[in-house]
Amino acid sequence: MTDHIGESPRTYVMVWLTLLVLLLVTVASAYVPLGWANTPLNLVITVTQATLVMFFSMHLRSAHPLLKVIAAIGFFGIAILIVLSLLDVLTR
Amino acid sequence: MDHIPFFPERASTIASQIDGIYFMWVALSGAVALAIAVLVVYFSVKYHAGSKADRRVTADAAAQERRMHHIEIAWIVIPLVLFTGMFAWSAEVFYHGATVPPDALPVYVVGKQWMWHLEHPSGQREIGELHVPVGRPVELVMTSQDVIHSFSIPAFRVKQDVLPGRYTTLWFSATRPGEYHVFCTQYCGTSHSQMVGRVIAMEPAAYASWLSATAGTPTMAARGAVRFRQFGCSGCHGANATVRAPSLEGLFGKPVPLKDGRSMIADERFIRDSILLPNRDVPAGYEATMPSFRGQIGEEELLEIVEYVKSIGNVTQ
Amino acid sequence: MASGVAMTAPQFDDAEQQRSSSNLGIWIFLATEVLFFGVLFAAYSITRVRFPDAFAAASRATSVTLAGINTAVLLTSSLTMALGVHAARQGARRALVGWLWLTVALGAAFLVIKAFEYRLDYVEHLIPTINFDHSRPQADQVELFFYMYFCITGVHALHVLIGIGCIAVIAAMAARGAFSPSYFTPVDVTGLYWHLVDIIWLFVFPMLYLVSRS
Amino acid sequence: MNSAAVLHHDNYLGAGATWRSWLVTLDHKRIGILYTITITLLFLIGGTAAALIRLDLLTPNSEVVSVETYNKLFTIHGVIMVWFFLIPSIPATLGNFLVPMMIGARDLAFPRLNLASWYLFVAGALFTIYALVAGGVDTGWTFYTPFSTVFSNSNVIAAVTGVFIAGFSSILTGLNFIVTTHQMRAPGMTWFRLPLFMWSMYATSLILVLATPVLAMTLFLMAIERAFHIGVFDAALGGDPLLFQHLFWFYSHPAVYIMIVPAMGVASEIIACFCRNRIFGYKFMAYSILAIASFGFVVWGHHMFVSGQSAYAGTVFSLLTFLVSVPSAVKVFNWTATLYKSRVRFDAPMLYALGFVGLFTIGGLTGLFLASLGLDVQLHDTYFVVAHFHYIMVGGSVMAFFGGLHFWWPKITGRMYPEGWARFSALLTFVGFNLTFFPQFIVGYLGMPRRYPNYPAEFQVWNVLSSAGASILAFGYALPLMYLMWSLRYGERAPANPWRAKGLEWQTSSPPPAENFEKTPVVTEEAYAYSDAEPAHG
Repeated sequence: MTDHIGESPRTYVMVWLTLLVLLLVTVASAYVPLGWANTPLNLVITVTQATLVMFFSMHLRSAHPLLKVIAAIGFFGIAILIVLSLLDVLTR
Repeated sequence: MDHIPFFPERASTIASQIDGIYFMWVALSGAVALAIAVLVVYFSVKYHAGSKADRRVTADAAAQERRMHHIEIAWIVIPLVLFTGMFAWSAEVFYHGATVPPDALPVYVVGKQWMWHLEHPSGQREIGELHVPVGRPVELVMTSQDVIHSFSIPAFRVKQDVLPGRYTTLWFSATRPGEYHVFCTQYCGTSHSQMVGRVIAMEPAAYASWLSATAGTPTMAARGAVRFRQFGCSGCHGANATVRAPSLEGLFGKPVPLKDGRSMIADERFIRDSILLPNRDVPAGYEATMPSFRGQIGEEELLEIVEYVKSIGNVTQ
Repeated sequence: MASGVAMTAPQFDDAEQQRSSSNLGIWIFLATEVLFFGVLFAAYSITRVRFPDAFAAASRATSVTLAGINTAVLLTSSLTMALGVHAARQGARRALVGWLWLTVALGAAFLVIKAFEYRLDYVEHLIPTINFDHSRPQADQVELFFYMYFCITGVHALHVLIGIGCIAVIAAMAARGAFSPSYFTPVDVTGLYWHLVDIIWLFVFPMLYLVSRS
Repeated sequence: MNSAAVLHHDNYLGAGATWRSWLVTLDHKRIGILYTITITLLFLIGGTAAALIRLDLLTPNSEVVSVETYNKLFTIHGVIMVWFFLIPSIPATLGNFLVPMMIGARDLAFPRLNLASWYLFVAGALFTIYALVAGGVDTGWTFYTPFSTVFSNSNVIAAVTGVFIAGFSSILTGLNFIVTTHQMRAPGMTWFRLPLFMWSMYATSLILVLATPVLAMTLFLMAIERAFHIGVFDAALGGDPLLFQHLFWFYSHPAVYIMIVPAMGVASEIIACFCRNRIFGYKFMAYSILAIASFGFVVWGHHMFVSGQSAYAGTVFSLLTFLVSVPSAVKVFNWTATLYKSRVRFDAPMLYALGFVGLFTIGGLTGLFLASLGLDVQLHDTYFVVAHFHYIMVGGSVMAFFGGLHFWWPKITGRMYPEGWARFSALLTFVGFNLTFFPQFIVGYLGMPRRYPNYPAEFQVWNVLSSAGASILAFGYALPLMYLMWSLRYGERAPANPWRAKGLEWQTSSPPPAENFEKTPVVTEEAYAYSDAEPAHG
């Protein structure tokens, strides 16, 4: 279940640099007038960042599939909560 | 007590439709419950531990397995089909109940702990009582001054929560003259169970004479017109206004294009929100300069202004 | 335990079973954390959908600079934590202790910057019920934004604080030689928690600070 | 098997009788007993409130208690029964005792966490009882805003703090069970050899873990809003009171499955054992438990059909609700089919289990009435709803809980309960229950709203019937309490496997040794491998 090996320090540093670059991109993109697309773009970048942290820093990449499911299930639950609540709020 | 009631009075057009679904479920679930009970009893007797019933099963395990799968799939699919049908039927009735007929007679309702305040467009105000004509759709436009209430008339099979900060509506068309219970069905505090009232459904002629007997107060729209000046609305929205604000004549029920490209229908809710949250949905061509009247205006005054805007909306139609 | 050898609890067959149980347990716990914060995000999102303009205006009143720096600080602390876990796996005790204290320092820096940010909010009269300025346009809805802002960042800061405490304890244990390459589950588990706190912030940042900056 | 003859000090009960040995125990079996004692006390509090409610409803005008007191009584009843009795009932007592035993483990994966769960539960219960007794709470168990945040003058914050704390107990128990099920199964115990009770515990744990955080945070937001007079549920600021209802029911609908799914597991064990038959459609039963647990998360809006929720959302939630009812129907059919070509015996656990099937069937079928959009308009917030969920939670869950308690009583205590009294109280409960709650369906369709101490006189006859039934039901619940206590001392000593049941928990002595099994069992056959050739038990 947990036979993760971990990553090399080099990988951690690379991931960290990527995360910082993505941070700059997301901040910069927020100042570009894209209309409705700003927020989705920010969220896509955030999800990418979160995935990087989970896959590398949290060793999910080499983890048992069960852990991947559990890692996703919380986000999935919240997605259901938000989507079905919005279904009401937006169609009232 | 002269008789034991098994079934509520049926006094509106939608009541029989809802009863139809009810009886269908009573029949279906009665049949299912009975079938299960009969089977349980039958098996219990036949296969009682000491009995000599035939318990042999086929030696062919695969055939046995297949047969079981067929049974399982049958009792997944049959309920599914049945449920889908019942869903469609009950949804259809629900939509019928949720769609207010255009010719409905409006009555405005404000719920507060622990009474119902009702106001007719022609000016009559009632507390805990609602006079309505038989044979004509009546629309209740409802809001709450404090907590969530719910307006329920079991004999009409209607019920709708009444929320603070928002208008909800329900409609019915009474079919039988009489007096019927009104209950608050959303728990609202200490005297929740005393927040009751009655609907008095009357023959059209009797209703007309009730109207004229209780006439004399100014109409809601007239009172709304007074409020309209009193709160200073006319200063900007009136005929002689110098400030650039949208004219409200002929507005009601029409689509309003908004500054951000959306479009909304100018219904009761829109008018209410425009008074209390004026900067949220700004009409195209205007600036967000109107102050909010939140906290300065009571629910009943607000409804009178809505009715006034409604009345000048219909004038130019 | 000081020898750094795992004590297998009696209910487990072996150290491996114990380790994978802890790992599974912490991941389930992290899923519940996601749901905790998710409620706040749901409440925020649904209110924002109803008042997009007010929320946009409110978001522009937050300090994107401080929050941006804070994001970088937290990402860096995540790196130091990951390197700490790596050191634990290698059995490098000094490096482990060093990385852990560095993580604590970065976490503390995050909280200090956060405090400056809150002070700024106070100066600008943005704190609901305490000194909120009701003269601004759509004040009620802007206040709702700041209510959610303080709920979300406050609960997050609490998690950072708890994380700092845990890491400090782990660092002290590590200094005493409590861990070895065959047993460092507490380091691993604390690390996972810390990364999750980081991930939550990755969502907080754009959702609260980057609304309608253009 | 002669292990019944083990010496007293060899079993887990003999490991020490001091208070300390119980209060710091890490043994899942003892923690299960701690829970049993705690929730029994809480059940008595909730039950007393129910008795007073039924007494007051004998007459149309609230004559026994004031309306304020009535409102506090139904709040006490709801809060205690939901969070401090039903939710922990089967999982924390029987579940705690049986989960490790059924999979052949020595304990749960995290025994300390398990004990911590119990302490959290007690702390939460004390908080809430304090709130309910010191002045009381009058919001109802649903805590709807803005009543709870702005208008109620009662101890709302203390009460929800208790619920909040108890929520962590739920989460930790669920987490513990999930990890245990994944990690601690004995050799040969594959997923599809798990008894259905294990499947039900696993599914329940998933719900506990995934839903409870949402409740905790929602109540947190609500308490903040009450304390600081600002929040997103407050319509006066443009907030949305329906948002609270969405968040609340996102938890509270799955919470219903936390209460009923374990009961399904218990019933499956008992029915299989007393039919001496494999559960019909075992895999379908396992899948349907998982289906119920997961679909349960997308149906919450059916509590809000007349709340002001949009009609579109209502439609979607109604359809999804019908879908979740299919697996429940499948379960009822499968239990019935298990009787086919079986060798049924009617010991008390079986009577309880059959009672469960009957009451759950009625509860489930009336749920379909409520899922129907148009019809729900008439039924919502009436006694029809009250009757429906009592059929599920009390008729279903409590019936199964009592059945399970009798079934595993010999294993837990090493003593047999008195069979005659047990059969009698099973029947009494069934009759009393139906008399109490069936009239409420009728008075509900007539339109009688819930939470009404005063009601129109024409509803009285049904209320009198219901209160009469409640007094019978009270006996049905009080009797087992008495004779089970009696049996602790005077009951016949139980053999290791009095029911000749399958399942690992029956392969060890009664009561089991502290480490459950002398040596880790190896599983070689499927669950419920009752063989036809066995002679009937005399």
